[in-house]
Amino acid sequence: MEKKLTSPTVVSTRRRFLTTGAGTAFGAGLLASVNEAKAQQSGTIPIGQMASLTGPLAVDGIEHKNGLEMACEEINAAGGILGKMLEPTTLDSKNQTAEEVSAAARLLIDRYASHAIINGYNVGANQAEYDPIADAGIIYIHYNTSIGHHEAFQSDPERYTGIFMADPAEYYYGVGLPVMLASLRDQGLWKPDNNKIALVTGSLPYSTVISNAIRETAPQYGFEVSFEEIVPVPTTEWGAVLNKVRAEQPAVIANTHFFPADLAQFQIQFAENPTNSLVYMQYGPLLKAFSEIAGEAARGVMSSSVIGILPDEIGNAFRDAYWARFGETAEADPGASTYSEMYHYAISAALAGGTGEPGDYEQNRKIADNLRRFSFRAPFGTLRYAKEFNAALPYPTISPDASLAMPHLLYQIKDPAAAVPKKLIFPKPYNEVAFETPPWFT
Amino acid sequence: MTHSPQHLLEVRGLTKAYGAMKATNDLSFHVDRGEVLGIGGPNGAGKTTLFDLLSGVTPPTAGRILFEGADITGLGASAICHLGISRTFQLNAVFNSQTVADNLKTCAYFGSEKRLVPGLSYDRRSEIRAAEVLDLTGLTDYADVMAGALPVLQLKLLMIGCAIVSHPKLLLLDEPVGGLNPAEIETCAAVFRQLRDFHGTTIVVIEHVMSFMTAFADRIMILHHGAKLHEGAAGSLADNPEVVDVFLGVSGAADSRKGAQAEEVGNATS
Amino acid sequence: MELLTGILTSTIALGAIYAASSVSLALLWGSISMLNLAHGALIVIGAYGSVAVVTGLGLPWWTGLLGGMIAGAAGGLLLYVSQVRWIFGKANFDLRIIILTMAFSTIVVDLINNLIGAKILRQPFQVEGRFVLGALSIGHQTLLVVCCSALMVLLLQLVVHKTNLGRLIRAVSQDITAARLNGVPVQAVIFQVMVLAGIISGASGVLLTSSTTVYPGAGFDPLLKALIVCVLGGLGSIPGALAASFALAGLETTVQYTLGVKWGFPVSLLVVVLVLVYRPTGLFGRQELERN
Amino acid sequence: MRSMKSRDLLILLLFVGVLSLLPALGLSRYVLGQITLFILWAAVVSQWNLVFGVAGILSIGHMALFAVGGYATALMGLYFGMSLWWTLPVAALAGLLMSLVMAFATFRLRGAYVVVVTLAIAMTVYQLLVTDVACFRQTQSVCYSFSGGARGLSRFGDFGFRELLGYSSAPLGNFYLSLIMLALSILVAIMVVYSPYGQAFKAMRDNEVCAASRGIEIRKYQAIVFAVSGVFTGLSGGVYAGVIGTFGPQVLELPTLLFLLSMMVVGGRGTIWGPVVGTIVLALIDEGFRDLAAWRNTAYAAVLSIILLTLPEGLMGGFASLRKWALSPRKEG
Repeated sequence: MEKKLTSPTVVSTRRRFLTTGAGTAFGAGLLASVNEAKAQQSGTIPIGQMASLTGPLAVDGIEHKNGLEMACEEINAAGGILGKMLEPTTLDSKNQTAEEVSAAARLLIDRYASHAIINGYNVGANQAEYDPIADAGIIYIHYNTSIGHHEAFQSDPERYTGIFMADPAEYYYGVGLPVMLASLRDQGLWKPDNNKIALVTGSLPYSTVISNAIRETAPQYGFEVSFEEIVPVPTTEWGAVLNKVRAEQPAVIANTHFFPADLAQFQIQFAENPTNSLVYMQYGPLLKAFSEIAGEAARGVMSSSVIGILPDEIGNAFRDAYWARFGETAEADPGASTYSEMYHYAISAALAGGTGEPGDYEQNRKIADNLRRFSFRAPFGTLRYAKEFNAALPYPTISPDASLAMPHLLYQIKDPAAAVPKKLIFPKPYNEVAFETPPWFT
Repeated sequence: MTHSPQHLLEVRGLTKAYGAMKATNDLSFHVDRGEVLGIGGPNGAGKTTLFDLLSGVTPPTAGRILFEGADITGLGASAICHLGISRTFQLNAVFNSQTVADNLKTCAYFGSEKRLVPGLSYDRRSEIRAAEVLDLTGLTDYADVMAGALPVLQLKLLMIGCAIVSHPKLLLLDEPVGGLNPAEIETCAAVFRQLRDFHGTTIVVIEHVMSFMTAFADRIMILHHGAKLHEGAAGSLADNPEVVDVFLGVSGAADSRKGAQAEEVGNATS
Repeated sequence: MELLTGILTSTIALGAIYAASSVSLALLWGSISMLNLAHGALIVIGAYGSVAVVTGLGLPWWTGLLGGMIAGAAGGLLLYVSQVRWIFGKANFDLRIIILTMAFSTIVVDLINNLIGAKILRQPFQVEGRFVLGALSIGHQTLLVVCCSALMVLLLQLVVHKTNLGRLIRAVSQDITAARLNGVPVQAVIFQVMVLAGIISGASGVLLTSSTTVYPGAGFDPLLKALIVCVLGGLGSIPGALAASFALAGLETTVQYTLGVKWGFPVSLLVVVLVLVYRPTGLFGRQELERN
Repeated sequence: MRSMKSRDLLILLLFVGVLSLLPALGLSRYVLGQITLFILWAAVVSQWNLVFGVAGILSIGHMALFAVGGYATALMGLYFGMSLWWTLPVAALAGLLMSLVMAFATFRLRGAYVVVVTLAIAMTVYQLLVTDVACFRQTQSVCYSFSGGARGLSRFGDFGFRELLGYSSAPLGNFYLSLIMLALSILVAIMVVYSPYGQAFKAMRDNEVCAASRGIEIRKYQAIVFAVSGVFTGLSGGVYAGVIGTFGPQVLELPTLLFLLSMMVVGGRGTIWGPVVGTIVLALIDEGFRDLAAWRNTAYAAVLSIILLTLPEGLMGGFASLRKWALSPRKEG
């Protein structure tokens, strides 16, 4: 896969630089020659990925890498894309800052000549990687879960036509929560003492956007955000927040700070002296780590996801295959996303007559059109890109048709000690079990 | 208190306390123009603290310092330097990462007057003064040597040079010849004599080398526990039994009488 | 009243944790003038040591603390062997050690990431239950952490003031050249100080993560807090670090309860900066007599 | 001294000349982008070195000056739609003001206290930024805070190279702008170091009490060195924001601070060329290890440790002793 630098022209270039004695020139020259060697076509299709292989977000980054590799292996075993084999390369986007992510993107384009970038999420990238990728014209699919994608795409749909977000923006989580709460209330499953929502917001854009959306949407469904507290990331000592929340006696506590470990501490400390409030937490409780740390206290906590594997034939089959490949401690959900993105791309590219290298705008445009035209049934629902945003939309919050969107899934932790502690309780037709009043209610 | 502008420096009731310990205790004395005052005393007598107070390195707890009749108590070190009081330090206190010439230029430029907005290069006068001092101290051959790499004698000379290049009216020398051999002491002494005789600089000197002190100073003051133990003409030391007792010892007294080279009491930091 | 007890219990819990994590930093600064940015790495090593002993070997939960101490000692030893012994007393030690210890922690975090995995683990050094007395309600875990921290600080004080090693440490911290001239085996003392600091950091790692979680980056935040605490207390002063721990914890908690959680850390940082503007050597710093 | 100054100016001329020819090698956008980034880091580190290396004030929170500069540019671009060129003076001013805050906070502090307090200031700015989530402006469906919070700011405009040179050559514009910034930064460093100001700074570093007693007003010159460094660090922050196209609180995170600090210490603090050499070397190491993926940080940290363990004065100090060693036998023979 990696070519050694043995061609005589390269060596003589290096010597020439050495004799000039200027360190920079030498270094840059070396890098340049490396790029030439790497970018040579080798009859395979290079596929790139930027994922956190180190740093605090590596837990998910490793699953993103696994999902991509699993898809490539399967596709290659089935004959590749029109006979050409896929060759995935994952670069470390470390802490997912704008510089790290855009540097990795440029490297994937220039050095690996990637025909497509199939990503998980990079939270801090801030769309900084869009421009280098748009300049190269290649396909970029990610699930950054950011409303920023919509704005960036709409600012120049022509230029960003090959850039897709494979899940609904975080904003819809906030919009969806009051919808789901209202549904529980209206079905008579839950009888709230009041209409108060206590909102705890982590100081990350993801959390902030969701909290803002909850605050805006709540009144439409008869709720009111009566208390709000912003916490730094990370937060482990929740005493101050919980004391203030308890004084409110709210019907719902929504915590959008999404680190599983911090949320587990929140739940442990809440369970020590609980109020009659539903506890909804963003993302963290979906991971097994949350239930492992919080233990019994986790029972009854709710969380939601738009990229959760559905408990149906396709979803279960995928989870089993994933665990067979990477062991049962692996989290299948993040892997499912890059896996599905890759399949969707491969099919669209095959139908377009092949992949497009950087600079091949025409071919990539065909693939982008196919991605928008054909939907793909993924383990987490239907992967379909809305034309006006180049992004997936949620069901039922936005799209009333489950076959055109990704279901926004509400989970409740049923058995913290089980292999899969969370169970789907909303929406139809995916729900497996019914909502239960949390054990701490009196 | 009478106003006495004839004294260049007048110190009244100067006290510096560190907690309960008084490093300088209600000390009063004066120095006249053109005079050389020697200060002696055992380690910990408060000699260096006195210099720290006079040069503005530390503020006094009580008392007043008058220079040319003006109250300079509590002024900062740089302001006092600009008024014309310049001091040396016991330990190696030069700017190690600058050359000898640059050391002198820096001291000349910043020491001789308050620079509101310094220029981007040294003025002519500072360069002339630096050259003069190079000549006076015999450091011309070392002009481009880094100060940190100087031999002991040249280092001492540079320290003295830095103190005098700003043309101070009052020079405070803190153990200027400690650790030097007799020949080297003579080299330094020659510089001091030239300062006193040709430049009219007033000098206060702390020294343990009694032979040097008695030969050079006009008057001598002995400190003990931060207070004045003795003050008088250079030859008068051995006549005060208290001084002999706490400070000189018998052999020291003999030495001071003879004017020969004394055993160094010690140049450790007090 | 509820507010007051809330603030009080939070302060005690937080202060104990701050104290536990900052004394070893104070020890290293006070004895060998080393600003140890690998402190966070030692904390993490200790936390994983406890997990290895309890979750890995299946020993009872309370052995976790011992596991953390042993792992921390190994970490301190490694730090000594790989870095400190080569440059101690050499040019720019104070500055170089800052970046070297930073490099050391990068390597530690990477090793954990790559060999153990980035997964978040539960600290097994835990007890259930609550202690209730009227309006006062404290978790047994909090009490355990407070007691262990107090015990640890007490033991450290005993070591420093009552043992032969302590005497040598004090000799080295007062004047290294003099100590060396008087026949103190300086390198051996530094070695022991490093191991001692490792043990304390390791143990504090176990205590810290028992109220949070174990993951590779778990030491970063405590490092920052410990630095602030040590500076506020006066670098190198163990009693100062203790006082500052509780002062800072009290301030932070009060701000969290009154102004809002997000202001807790920035406000206490600002107060520390302001305190130092007026007291340049911290609350308990040695006022050194500058002599030239 | 004058000859040293001319020598350094000559080296600067050659250095900038060589760098300005780099794009002629037909570098890929990636390489050019990375070189641009490191040129800007070198500019920052050169200015940081004035405070940290030349004046010996161990401020490791210097990125706070960089951050306010970058934010000044990004905010002006975003809220007033100003051309980023016009925001640069504001960035410089912001850097200046922040530097005076730093100078005031560290006036009476020494050594490790300076290290921790400057770090604390940088962390305070960081914390205030990441917890800034109050709704300030609304676009379609999303609410943004004034400073952009942890997300940072983006889409605040650029220096116009894209319209001027077209999509494909825009990186060239950014490259040359950054190069000018670096040249300016080094030029300032040279002018300062060889002027009475530089001598006063070094005097303060070498012996503060003695410097005061030689008529150097310590606080005034501390403030001056912070101010000079602040102006150009703030300016670099502004240029950086425009060149990278996004600016967030990540520049204040400890790993970033220490990465830049290590460039200075590895190169050799207090020297003109140390920061530049350190940046080049660490940039090459960092890029060279990119293929090691998960082990990249370890490899980088290991190499950094070896350099620091063997060269107390950094690479420039190493060069100096090497030259001394190479020259000395010839003199004898």
